[in-house]
Amino acid sequence: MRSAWRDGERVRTVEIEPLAAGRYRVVVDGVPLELAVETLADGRLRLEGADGVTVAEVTAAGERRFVRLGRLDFVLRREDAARRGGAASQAGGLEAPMPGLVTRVLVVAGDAVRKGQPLVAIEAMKMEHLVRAPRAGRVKSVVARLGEMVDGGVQVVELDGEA
Amino acid sequence: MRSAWRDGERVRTVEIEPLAAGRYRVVVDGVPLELAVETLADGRLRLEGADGVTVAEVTAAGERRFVRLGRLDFVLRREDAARRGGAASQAGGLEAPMPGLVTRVLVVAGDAVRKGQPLVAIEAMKMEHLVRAPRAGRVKSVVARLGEMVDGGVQVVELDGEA
Amino acid sequence: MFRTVLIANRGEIARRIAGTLRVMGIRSVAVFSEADRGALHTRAADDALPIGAPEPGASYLRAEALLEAARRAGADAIHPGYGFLAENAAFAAAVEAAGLTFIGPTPEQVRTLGDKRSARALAERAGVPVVPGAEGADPAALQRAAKSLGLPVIVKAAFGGGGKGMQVVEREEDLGAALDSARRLAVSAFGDATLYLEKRLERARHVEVQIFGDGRGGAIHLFERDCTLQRRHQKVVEESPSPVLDERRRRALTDAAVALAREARYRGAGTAEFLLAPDGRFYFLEINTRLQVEHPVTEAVTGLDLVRLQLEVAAGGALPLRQEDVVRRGHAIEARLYAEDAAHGFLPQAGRAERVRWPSAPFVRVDAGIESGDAVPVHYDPILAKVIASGADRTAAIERLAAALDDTLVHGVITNLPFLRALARSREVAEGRFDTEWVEREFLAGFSALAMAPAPELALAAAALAERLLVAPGGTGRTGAEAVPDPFTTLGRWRLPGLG
Amino acid sequence: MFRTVLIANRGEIARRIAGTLRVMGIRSVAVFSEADRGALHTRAADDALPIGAPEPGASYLRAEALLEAARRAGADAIHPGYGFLAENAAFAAAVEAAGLTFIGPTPEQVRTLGDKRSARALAERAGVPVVPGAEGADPAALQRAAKSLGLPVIVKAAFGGGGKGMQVVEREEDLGAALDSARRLAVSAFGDATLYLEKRLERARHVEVQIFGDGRGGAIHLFERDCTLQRRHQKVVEESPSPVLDERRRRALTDAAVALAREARYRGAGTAEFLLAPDGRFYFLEINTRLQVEHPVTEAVTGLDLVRLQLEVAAGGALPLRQEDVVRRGHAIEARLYAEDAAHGFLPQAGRAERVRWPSAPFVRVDAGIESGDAVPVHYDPILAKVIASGADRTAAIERLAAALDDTLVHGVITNLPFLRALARSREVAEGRFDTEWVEREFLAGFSALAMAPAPELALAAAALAERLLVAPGGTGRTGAEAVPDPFTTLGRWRLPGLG
Repeated sequence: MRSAWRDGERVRTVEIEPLAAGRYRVVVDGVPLELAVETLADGRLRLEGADGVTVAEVTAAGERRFVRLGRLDFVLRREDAARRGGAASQAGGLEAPMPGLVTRVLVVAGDAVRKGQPLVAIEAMKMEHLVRAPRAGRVKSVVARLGEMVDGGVQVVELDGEA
Repeated sequence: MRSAWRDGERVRTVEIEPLAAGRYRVVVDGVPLELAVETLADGRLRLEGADGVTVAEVTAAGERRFVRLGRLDFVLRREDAARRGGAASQAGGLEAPMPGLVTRVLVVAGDAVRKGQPLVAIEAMKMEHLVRAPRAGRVKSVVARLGEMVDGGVQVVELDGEA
Repeated sequence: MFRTVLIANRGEIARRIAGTLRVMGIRSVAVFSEADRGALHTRAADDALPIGAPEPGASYLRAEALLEAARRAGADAIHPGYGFLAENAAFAAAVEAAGLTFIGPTPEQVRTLGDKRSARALAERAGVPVVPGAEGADPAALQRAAKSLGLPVIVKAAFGGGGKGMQVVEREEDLGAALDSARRLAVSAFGDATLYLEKRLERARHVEVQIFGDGRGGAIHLFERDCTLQRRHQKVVEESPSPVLDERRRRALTDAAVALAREARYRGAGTAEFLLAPDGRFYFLEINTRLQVEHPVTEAVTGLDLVRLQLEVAAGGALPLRQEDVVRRGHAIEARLYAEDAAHGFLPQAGRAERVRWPSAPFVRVDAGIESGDAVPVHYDPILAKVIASGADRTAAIERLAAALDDTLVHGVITNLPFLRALARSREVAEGRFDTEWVEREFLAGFSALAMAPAPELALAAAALAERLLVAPGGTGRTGAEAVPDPFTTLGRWRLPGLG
Repeated sequence: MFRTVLIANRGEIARRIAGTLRVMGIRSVAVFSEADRGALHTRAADDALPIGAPEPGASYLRAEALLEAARRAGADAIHPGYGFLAENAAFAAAVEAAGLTFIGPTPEQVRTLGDKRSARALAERAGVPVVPGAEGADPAALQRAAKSLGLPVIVKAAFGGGGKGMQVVEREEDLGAALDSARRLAVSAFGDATLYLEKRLERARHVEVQIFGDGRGGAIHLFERDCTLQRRHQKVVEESPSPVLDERRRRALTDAAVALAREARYRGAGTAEFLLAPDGRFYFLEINTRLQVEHPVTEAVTGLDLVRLQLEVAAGGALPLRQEDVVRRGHAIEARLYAEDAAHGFLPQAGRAERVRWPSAPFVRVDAGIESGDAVPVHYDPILAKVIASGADRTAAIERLAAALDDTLVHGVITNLPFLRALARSREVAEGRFDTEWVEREFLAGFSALAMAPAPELALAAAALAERLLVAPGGTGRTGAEAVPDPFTTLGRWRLPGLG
């Protein structure tokens, strides 16, 4: 079973191959691990590998996975979901960086914009954030509407040539 | 829907009749209540009656129901289950009063016993408890075996004439 | 004493106030917006009443809705907590006009001390030095004032305490935009466009003194808090005592705070904030006329319940204790847990806290506003909880804080926990060597690099194995119609196959 | 300092020790019997190793299994907690023979002080008065001794502290049976048939002093604890300071305790227990050579971590603080939450704690051994948690305790919570007017009547409505084959229909 995960700016792949009796061969970005996996009574995973035992706690929240390893936490995102907003993000900031209220819409479809130009303002918890053009181009469509509540990661403006 | 509940030494009955839109007529031991019932997101029940609003939290543990009303807790037992051990209990102490280890068996089937005579000793957490005859009679059978772990409420000795 | 108190707030502070009310045998009434239906603070109170739509302006900032709730609940007093209407003189006056007790200073004191100009005048009368600054609503005049103070200057709303919306302007060409944006936020947050400019002191520390006044000129202090550790001009870690004050300077600072309280004939709990310059001189900043977010560190070192003291002063009109009854012991430190992404500009986060676990350890206190499954709405300040550790000395307190943060778990919404953990283990924090800009200037780059490093292979393996071994209802195999799930209704918690 | 410490215990105390080890950066290793697999104390430690079958004799009392676990874990020290092997001199000696540090007194001190005879001799050398008593294993000699002391007498195992298995004999004809039963329990619990008889002082209070010694004759005290509130001779609510000691008597008591510690050249933490007669005279009872269950009240009033002090003394061979560094402030009170049915003879309970919620409030500490879903095995002491509240004065502490007990929820296993709540709100407790027999003599009948009153109609309505509206997997519609469910595997938690 193969899956892809967004880890910050990276996309990482995991391949799982079941071996005998609760053992798995797990290949992460080409690095192979052999793990004995036990599901504990409280839903945590006990992973025993060559380097010893680690107990992991994985919580799903939408497409995000919060992973606790020992006393550290990591946040991953299932890549099929990440692709929706993520592609825009890689193209450069056309998605809402946080959930919030659209307080200003500064462009309309057809506008030519220069790199860094503010397109939309989003406010949450008394902080205002400007979504800026990642490059020069032309506004294909403005998805966000003034006064609308948007989720973090949702596309707010579409620049020409974007999917 | 009618149900019977063991409340300490008492057996109490509850009849539920659904009315419109989340309202119920609930008759407890003949006392009628009319309640608007809402299931809250965390599984608690919001009960609104003539006397105001109470939030109840009910937890099932086997046949027991732990009921939290405001800042008080009550423990009830579904009567079909209570009858199993409960009948013996009413007849007078022929059940294990607590979960524990059978450390001594002091009678055999056929023994004549006087009221108050020790029949079986059960030990848990460094405490020993003697199960005594609730009345004079004859031992029909000894259910408990020496060295056995028994649950609380389980019958350990059967006296003549007992169900 | 009051019989029923309405808590005009939400989250951790509303819950904390309800706790003291319960101990005192006073009925507590919570209020909630539509976004907070069933929230922890409503569960902690004896009763809870709806006050309106999620937007603060339609609920927690709506004086008439709060007064109506107080009337319905039969409350005889209102505790405003911090934020929202806590420093709104008109609200305080409306509460008193409705025949209820406002648990705080008089409306006039809220007005006078909330206005930087009159607060500075008060300080000058009390003989307490102030930071050079200016105030006004006219952009042109403010521009001129900034130039005469000399850059860098700090721009902020004149009303409302804390560092919210505070900006540092280093270059003249940025001044116009900063004034414009500060003005907009001041109007939206406080309904008043007046701005305040202040000369920025370099490498200063923020030290404040907790005061209590009886409203008739009597006042005491509960020692200081050092709130120098800030990000974006907002406090994030606070402690008491300050690691840099010797007894002589502590005395000078607390004397100044008490002089201010006496001069103002201050009533109830307040905080006199000062900047402490590297040369040891201190300058009065402002008086916050309310309970402070960081009040638990004072409670930990003094053993006193500040909310109880507030209630006693409000009900009895006298201080329930004398200065010599206030005894300091040991050290306490607090970390504020925010739903914000510290590695990405501290952007506020929202969603649902699917799984939450608070630390439980001797000398550790947690003031939390959420439990597992609770929503973190977008509409409010993203504070989730405060973790407070105390000890015989500063080192013991910091060690306990670090361990408690390790034991804290919040899954489902991104928090500043990694940032707090790194801060609690940093050498500079251990040595007390920092100023209010240190986090941004020296700490943040290293932290961000660490936070953006790839997750260990095992983390990815665990995520993928969980997908295979555990069942996430609604988490997998969504249909197209569910492609944009509402983050507030997604269940998203795992169950073990076969147990559900 | 140690690098790895094995905790030879379970439940709340093992978890609490792990907490301090984590703060100090020391690796903690838990042990667990088969009944404790996955228990909270194993989750709190850095590592956990199995040591045997559920019965204590096959696991927590098995010295060789513990030493083997210590070896495997690479531990350099063992903390015994309380109970189990904490006061077993042979175990302490075996630990030292294995080259590890026993965190406690020397094996010789454990032996001397664990033996009532030599402990009493020590007290006499130190000039501290003792309660008249006698000791031995021969039933006939014990019978004679009891008669010469004069009834009533107290009968208990000579080894092992606390009130476990303690019996009061009022009538001569009950003496034989009491000695017989005490002997059996002494053998099973401590492996030694020696019994101890003591003249019973009427209407006495139990007051004890926390001591720390450096092992070379240096010793300090951390003030007293009043543990007078007991049921069945077992402590249930403890506080510090004692509500009945004035400063002169407090001084006399703490002086006596320090004299005992000096005379014994005592090492580490210990507790000198005294009976305080109504006339104000006190009598030495025994020294417990270990951490006490009720140590958190001392921590709350002194601000010191007693487990940390134990580790520092054990590692450094010196006391890390002087008597004048120990400063008392305010009042603290602890309630022990047991799985026991207070209304029915305090019978121990077991099962699964399906739903657990601990209180969270300022000045409230909870030392818990379980979380929701955890098992309460039949094999061990039924203590589930301790709730500790502190305050500026005794009234404030008791008010906080009462509120915290209200906020505590344990469903799935019967507990003494209703008993503790009633106790915390009783007039006699508020006034400090009680002795060690007061609970049984005056409080219990009223409490039991209350506890056995019919549940309100609404409770029955809620139970029946829950049956209808919520889904309890496995809870309803059992087949005959499942008629006797194993209480430890029954899931029994409700789910909302449609969410599961």
